[in-house]
Amino acid sequence: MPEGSTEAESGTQRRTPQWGMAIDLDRCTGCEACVVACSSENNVPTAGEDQSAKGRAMHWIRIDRYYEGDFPNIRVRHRPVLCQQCDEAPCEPVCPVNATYQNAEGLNVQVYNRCIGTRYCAINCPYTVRFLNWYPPEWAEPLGLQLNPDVSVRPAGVVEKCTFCVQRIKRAKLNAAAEGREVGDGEVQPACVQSCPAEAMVFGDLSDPTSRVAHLANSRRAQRLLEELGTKPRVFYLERAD
Amino acid sequence: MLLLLLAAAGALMAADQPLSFSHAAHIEKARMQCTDCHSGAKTRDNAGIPSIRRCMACHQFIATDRPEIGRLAAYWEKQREVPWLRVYGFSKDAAVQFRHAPHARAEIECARCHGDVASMTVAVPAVVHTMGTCVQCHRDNSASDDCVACHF
Amino acid sequence: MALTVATAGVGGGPVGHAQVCEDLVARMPGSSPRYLGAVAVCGGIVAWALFAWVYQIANGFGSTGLRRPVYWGLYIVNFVFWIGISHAGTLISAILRLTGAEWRRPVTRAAEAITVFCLMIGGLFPIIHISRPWFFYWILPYANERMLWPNFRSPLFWDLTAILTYLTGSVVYLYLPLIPDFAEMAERCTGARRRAYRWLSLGWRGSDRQWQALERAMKLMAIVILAIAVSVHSVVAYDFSMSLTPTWHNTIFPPYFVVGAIFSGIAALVVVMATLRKLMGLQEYLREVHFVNLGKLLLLMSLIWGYFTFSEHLTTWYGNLPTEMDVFQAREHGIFGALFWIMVTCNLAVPLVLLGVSKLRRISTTVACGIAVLIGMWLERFLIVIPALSTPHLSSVSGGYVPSWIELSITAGTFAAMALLYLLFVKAVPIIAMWEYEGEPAAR
Amino acid sequence: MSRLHAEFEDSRTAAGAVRALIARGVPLEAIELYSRRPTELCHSLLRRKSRMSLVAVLSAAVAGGTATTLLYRAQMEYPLVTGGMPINSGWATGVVTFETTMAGAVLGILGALLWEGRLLMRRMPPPPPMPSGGAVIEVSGQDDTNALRDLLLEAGASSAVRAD
Repeated sequence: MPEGSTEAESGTQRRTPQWGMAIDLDRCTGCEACVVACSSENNVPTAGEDQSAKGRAMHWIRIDRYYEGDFPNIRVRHRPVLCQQCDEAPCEPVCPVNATYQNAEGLNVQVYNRCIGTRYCAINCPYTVRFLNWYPPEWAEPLGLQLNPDVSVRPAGVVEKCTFCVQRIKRAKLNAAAEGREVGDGEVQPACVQSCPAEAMVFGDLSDPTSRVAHLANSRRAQRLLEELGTKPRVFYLERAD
Repeated sequence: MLLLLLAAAGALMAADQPLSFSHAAHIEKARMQCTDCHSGAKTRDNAGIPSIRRCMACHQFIATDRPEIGRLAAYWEKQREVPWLRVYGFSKDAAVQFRHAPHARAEIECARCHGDVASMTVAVPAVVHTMGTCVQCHRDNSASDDCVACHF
Repeated sequence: MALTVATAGVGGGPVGHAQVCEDLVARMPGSSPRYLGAVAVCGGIVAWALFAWVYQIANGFGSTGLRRPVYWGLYIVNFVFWIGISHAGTLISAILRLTGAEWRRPVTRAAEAITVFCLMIGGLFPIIHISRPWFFYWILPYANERMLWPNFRSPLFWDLTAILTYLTGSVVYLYLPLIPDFAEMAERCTGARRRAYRWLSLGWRGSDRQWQALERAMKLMAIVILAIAVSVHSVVAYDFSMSLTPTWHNTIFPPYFVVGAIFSGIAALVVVMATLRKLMGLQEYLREVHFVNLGKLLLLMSLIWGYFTFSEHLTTWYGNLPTEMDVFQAREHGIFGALFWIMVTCNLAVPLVLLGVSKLRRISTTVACGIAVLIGMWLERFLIVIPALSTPHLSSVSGGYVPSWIELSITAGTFAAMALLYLLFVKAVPIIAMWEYEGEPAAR
Repeated sequence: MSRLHAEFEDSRTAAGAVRALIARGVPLEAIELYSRRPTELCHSLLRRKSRMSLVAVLSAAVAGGTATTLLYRAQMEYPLVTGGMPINSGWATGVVTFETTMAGAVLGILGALLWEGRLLMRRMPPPPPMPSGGAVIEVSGQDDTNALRDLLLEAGASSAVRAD
């Protein structure tokens, strides 16, 4: 990675981690706990009934459901889909104002206040995980009281998406720096990972061969979504074994 | 993009603070440190505005005869916090996350961003905070110029 | 003095420069109630559209009909449509100029004006389209303390440069042949209008140096504007073909868009000419030969368009990629299917019959074709944008799109704006270049 | 400076007059022809030298080059973090280069027209009144005005007057 010294912020951090995620589809039950956790962690506004019906619901992570077989022998397959943090992200080069780019740690960053709302990134994302703030954000009472102060509330007209809970990554790095050590494996847990009751999701540093996520990403079951498009996603799905 | 708008800098001028607190008197005369009151500056995200408890820790005994201290004591009696007005802050639209601790660790002087508060009676936004200010300082000190260093 | 020869031309128009000027100036609309009424109606619709835009900005983008995954809607459709029509002018007038087609003379200015106005309207759509239009200037490359630049790799930045260049070019291209006419108009007016015309004529004196410089400049401009026009619509096509969206990521798009642009441009020109002819009584200037010639061009473009459309669909169908087939199916069935077949009828069947059969090729049929093609080409843009977006790669998030009153109002407003600009234009300048026009010799 | 205005009813007689003037040794620079429509004469006898194409090409090259350099410098000197993607990309820059080159050509042509057509020049003497069908020949800066007037009248001018 060419640049991105984070030293002033992290003090002793030497290595630039490459964040990635592995999701074990064998474990996913489709309970949507991750969806709820994500929305409350990241101040994702609630769209409400009417707007959701119009297709304006915002969920940085969603559970795609696919049905297999014919009734009554149906199997449901679940796939949590969040921003895949592509290395070759199609959303990045099309933004005319550089509001989205990949940083040195492999995060696909969306800079909210640089966004002018062309929504080019949103149509060019093959995973459709980018969301426009259609209206000024609103929360049904009393949800407005539980906003996360570590995360900006995005104004209307701005595109947003999953950040791999960058605020938690920052927090972990700050803590590690204050204590003069490196961020340990598993120390950063995005909200979805933390809340998954089946522990289907694992987050960590892909460049560290000893990390759990690197181990899973190298598994024979590991596949990436729409890999044929050449986007090089950083989310690895461990396909079902059956 | 993000002009880090001083939270209505003009409106928050001297006369608006509930008590005429003098930074100069505390720092230059009483030889106190910034972090004596703004205790979070070195270790936490927010430097913090001291609570009335911290004020009264000293002013129960010191300079109790001054009229302003009398007004401070009145807040204390009523068990109220002093409604201080913030001098620095980011506008909501700026979508900026600022943490004091890493800046203190990097040994950035308080005055770099807050001006020479020691000689001010009332703190005023002496340094204009724009994105240019931040970016320039980050580049000068080879700190991260990644957007997500501040914007998330 | 030249009265004796006035009727000599077989075409029937006035002959002799003085007569032509007098006649054309006399035909410029005055302040009749009919004219003012038309201006008021168009102005009203434009005002309503402006209200809709302000409403959209004030209330958030949710007031449009857009949704996930159809993040681009009518605004982009209109953008492509209007930029497409803008090719009428410059391309047609430039091609006709370069090939020395003499029958072009009464046609070029009407065409060049279409270009300028369409670009002004089309160029607005990207601003209307973005959800934080007050920050539009961030696309411009300017030095700033934040050390940020626009993304030069974004097709939207290319759009900006292309449209700015095209607008500059086409304004110059419209303006240059207007200069002698402004001087001519100045002599025929008094007071403020005279001063304005004189100022606009840049001190035109009619010397042979100026005529030579003007003709040389027009020839060069015709070459340059051709290159620009082709590149502009290619760049507009790049907006689509640079993306990963199924059926958009396609090498055929740039030429396909250019062809469609010329196609719809000719159609718009025919319709505008017929309207002018009717309303301003220009029957003696805009004659059947012009419509028939443009009709032949229209037929040619229709065939090329049909060929491109067939190729695009055939390759998609034969390639049988699942994600592309989703779009293909959506486009061929249901509501989009109906629109698709209307488009094919309008763009191919109607011109083929009405213009392909030489006995049917008349002013009225050409105009009918023009209207049909305008509808068809608008639908083409719609069918490129919407079905592809509503069936993205992952079928779990597909969804439809119904424009809201805001988008419809703004769309209507732009058509009214076009009419309004044209109404004001024909009041200010003769719509046929007076110095270029000579009483037609015998019709060929 | 002496100026002579000769009015002609139609441009064919004017052509004869121009020919006669040239035969007499009046330099081309001294002759100017005014008309309300471009005349054939422009293409034959009174062909003026022009640098318009050269100006257009040069200004195109300058504009395209400047824009491309700016683009390159902007990207190289204020690099943004772009992950693995190239900061400066030839293909993408090519589009911008093309458009700005063409914009340069347009402005060059416009500038050359203003210069060569002597437009926008405040200090020009007023143009002679022009007949609608014909033309006016202006001969300026010649000593033998009277002889030239006779020549022009002989060549078919309906009137020839000094306009000083």
